[in-house]
Amino acid sequence: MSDHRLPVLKPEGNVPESPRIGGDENTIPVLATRLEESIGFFEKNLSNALGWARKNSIFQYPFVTACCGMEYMSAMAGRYDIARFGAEFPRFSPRQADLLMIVGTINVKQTPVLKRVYDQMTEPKWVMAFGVCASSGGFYDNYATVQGADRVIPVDVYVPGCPPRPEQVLDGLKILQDKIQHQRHRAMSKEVAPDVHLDVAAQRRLQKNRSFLGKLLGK
Amino acid sequence: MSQALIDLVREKFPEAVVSSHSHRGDEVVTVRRENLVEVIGFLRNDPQTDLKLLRQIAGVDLLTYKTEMTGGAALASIEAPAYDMQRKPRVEPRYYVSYNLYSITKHHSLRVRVELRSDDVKVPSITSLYRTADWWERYVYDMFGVEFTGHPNLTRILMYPEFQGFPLRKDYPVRKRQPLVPELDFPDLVRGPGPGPGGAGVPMSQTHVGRQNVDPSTYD
Amino acid sequence: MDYLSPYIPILVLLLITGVLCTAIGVLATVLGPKRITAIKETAFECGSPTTGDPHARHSVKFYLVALLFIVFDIESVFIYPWGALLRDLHGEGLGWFAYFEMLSFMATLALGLVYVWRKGALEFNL
Amino acid sequence: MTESGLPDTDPLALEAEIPTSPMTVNLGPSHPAMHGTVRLVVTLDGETIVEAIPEIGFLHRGFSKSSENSTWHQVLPYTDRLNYVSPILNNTGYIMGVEKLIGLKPTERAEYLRVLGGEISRICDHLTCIGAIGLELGAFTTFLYAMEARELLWDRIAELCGARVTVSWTRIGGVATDMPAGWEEHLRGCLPRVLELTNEVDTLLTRNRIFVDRTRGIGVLSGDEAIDWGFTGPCLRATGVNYDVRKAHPYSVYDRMDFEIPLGTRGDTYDRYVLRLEEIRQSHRIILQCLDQMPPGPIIIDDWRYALPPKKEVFGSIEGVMAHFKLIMEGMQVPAGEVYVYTEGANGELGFHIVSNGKGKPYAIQVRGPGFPILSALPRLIKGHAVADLIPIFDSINMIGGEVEQ
Repeated sequence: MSDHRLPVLKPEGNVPESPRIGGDENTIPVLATRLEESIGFFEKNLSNALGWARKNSIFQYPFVTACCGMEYMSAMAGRYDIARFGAEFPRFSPRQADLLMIVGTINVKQTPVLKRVYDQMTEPKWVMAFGVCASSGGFYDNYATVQGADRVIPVDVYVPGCPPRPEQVLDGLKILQDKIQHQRHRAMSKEVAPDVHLDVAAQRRLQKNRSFLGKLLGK
Repeated sequence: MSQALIDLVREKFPEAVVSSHSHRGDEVVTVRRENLVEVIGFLRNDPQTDLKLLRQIAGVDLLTYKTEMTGGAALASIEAPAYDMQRKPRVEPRYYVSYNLYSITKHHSLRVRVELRSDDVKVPSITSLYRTADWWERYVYDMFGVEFTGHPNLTRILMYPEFQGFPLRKDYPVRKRQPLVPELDFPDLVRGPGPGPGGAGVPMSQTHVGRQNVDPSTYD
Repeated sequence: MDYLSPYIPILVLLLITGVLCTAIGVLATVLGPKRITAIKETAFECGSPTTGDPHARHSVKFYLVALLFIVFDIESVFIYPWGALLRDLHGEGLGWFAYFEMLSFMATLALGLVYVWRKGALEFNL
Repeated sequence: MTESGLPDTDPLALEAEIPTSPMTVNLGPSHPAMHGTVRLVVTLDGETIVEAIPEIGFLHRGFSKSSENSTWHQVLPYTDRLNYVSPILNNTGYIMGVEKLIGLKPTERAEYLRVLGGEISRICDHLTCIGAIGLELGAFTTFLYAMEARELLWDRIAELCGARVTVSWTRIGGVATDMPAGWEEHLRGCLPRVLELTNEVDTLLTRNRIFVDRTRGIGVLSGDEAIDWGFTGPCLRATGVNYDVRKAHPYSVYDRMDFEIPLGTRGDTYDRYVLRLEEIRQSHRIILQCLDQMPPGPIIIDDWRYALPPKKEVFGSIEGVMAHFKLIMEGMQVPAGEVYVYTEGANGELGFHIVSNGKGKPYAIQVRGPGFPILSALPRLIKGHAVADLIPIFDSINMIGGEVEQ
């Protein structure tokens, strides 16, 4: 396995660890050690399957603004083809996109747009800060540039480079895929934000737990 | 070769020309504000000069031209404004706007300059002569706050309407950001303990990795 | 049962597609996490707040184009099976009758086309 | 009802045009065809564009303010990011401005290297523009061919300057790195392949019925109206006006190069496309002539007041260390003055208005991005056309966010 894995912290000294989900021993990411023991067998497999399915079919929303767009074109075009990792299909509507790729500098005038696009993306969604300007504002430390997109929206993967070579982008995508694989994916998880004023039918549907047929027909 | 242009302008508008000089091959003529439109109109429509292409309208703030301290970026003060109006004396004339004209058929160019005092920052607009002047004048207004009287819609072009102040003025600090969306304020992780918006001297361990504003449930 | 046997593959096909489509539909609704928020309910217009009302009245020529398409599309739908069976009909001596039958069908629609052409519904000037 | 009590059966009442209300659509900043940095509020009557209000500034990164706080040498990386599709042309433009202020002439070989790098960059810019026009009209294959050709050239630029896009390659009085060994053969080897791919795009698009119908006759602008709008470069030459800075005011070694300036006839989107295609071939000729006439010699002047001393000197002698320290810490002491230098960028005349007050940092820099005035004419170009025509017109003016909004 690649050597850029985080060092594995043994949970309890030399006590043998719990069996791993997929992969060999030294690839447990630090974050997920405790979590795996707590969820049941069925959820673990479902989470694994969903993680595998989601990581290999990432639809990206290319939020392209600046020079990184040139390297984005190279990463998408024939030679450094991102299609080999399943992330080739750019969806320009946040409804159908999984990954928000912030490609290029985010300036202060762009932040409301970025925030709105991120909020309108449907779950499960991830964010990749493509290039130094999206990660930390780059060398534009002035009144106009936001010092990193993570001051506005949470970011999952930071790809350094100004602009990053396409290989770096693919490596960033690989890291994101590892993260998705080891994330916990729940089925049937639904939450409604308090400020949403649903119409009566939708509310009735949500509150009452109805028979399977009722749910199916959406009564 | 276009020294003739300056003489032509001097001879046509003797009282309008304040001064003129040529530096490294560029001819610049400084004109009084009142007959700016007249001079540029003449330069544009006269077949002999035929300066039809308005390349650029540039603005410069001469506040710290004399007293700007030397030294590379490392020595520049980051947060404090470059020029403190109270302590240092005012500079007059403070701004100048330079109109860069070029003639495609005659292959010569001329720069017409107008100098403005800091308390009366108004220049007549030349959108009636050149249609491209519309955006350039909005750019100079947006960056320096120079009012172009008679401009059809003098609003900010690059900065957002809620922005206070004029960024390219010398007394506007480099890093003074006015965020539109409430920014998550965490110290500059990359630059370490230097003076960042979040305050200086926060040890590395307490900085976080951009995850503070995410409620854990979405990251199950 | 034997006259039905050629239809078995079609049945299997319908079965598979039916199962596949419902499975994808149900799995998507069941497995996908849903976080319904106010902003997500509003329309997406390139990241900017929506301006103008979307229910503005459009000009009627778009509706006309759709209508004309349907008319002439249905016509071609009827021509396909006719074309497929013409050879067999000719075998049973009904060839010419079927040919003129279809000609009359197309003639009536051609009449419609002429009317529409003269009426000027085809010039789609933006 | 008429007074006779009968319904008013005006025979033409049915034919009357039903009043429709125009719809405003927001082609916002985050839109694939708007290159991510322009918001266009378009008012539509059915399909026709009645009015369009562009709003820019979504990629304003404070180039002028940042360059006022960096030394003359540190401003170079900022200039790459102006027109990031052809970075070497920006570097050359800025550095020639500083050299004009100092009154200094770079070495002969450096002049040739700058022209060589500039023309390779220009081909990359035109390839990207042509690829984008094809892509956004649905011809995805031409985009892939153009990108493959650009990759070949980027490899050569990476070998020459060290980076693919943001090269920061020129220096005051010369260039940073010389041609590595065997680079010339590499370049001569890959140029025919680049031309072959360009011809492939040419055969696919130029006489393609759909492409011609989509681009011929839309976004038309006459010559003197284009000048009034401040057009320069391919968009101006498409209207037939012959203005190319390399021919009008030959700078550097362009006077020794033999190349033509392609001119359009109608000034519409199709001409702007064909012009860029033709300019690729002209740039190819210039590159070959540059390689043939390349003189030997140093690539940077030896005057340590402005040029960084070679590393051997910096670590070898006290003067080298002193010169290096002064240049890096305090920047080059460029004599005071105000100058406007203009070179032929990929989209038009790229001008730098530089003011120096004799200190180590530039006092004020304002860039004349060729795309800025062209974008201001966008409402004039698209009014009256269909929404579908907006995309090719916007692509053919090749708006690059970096140079328009600095």
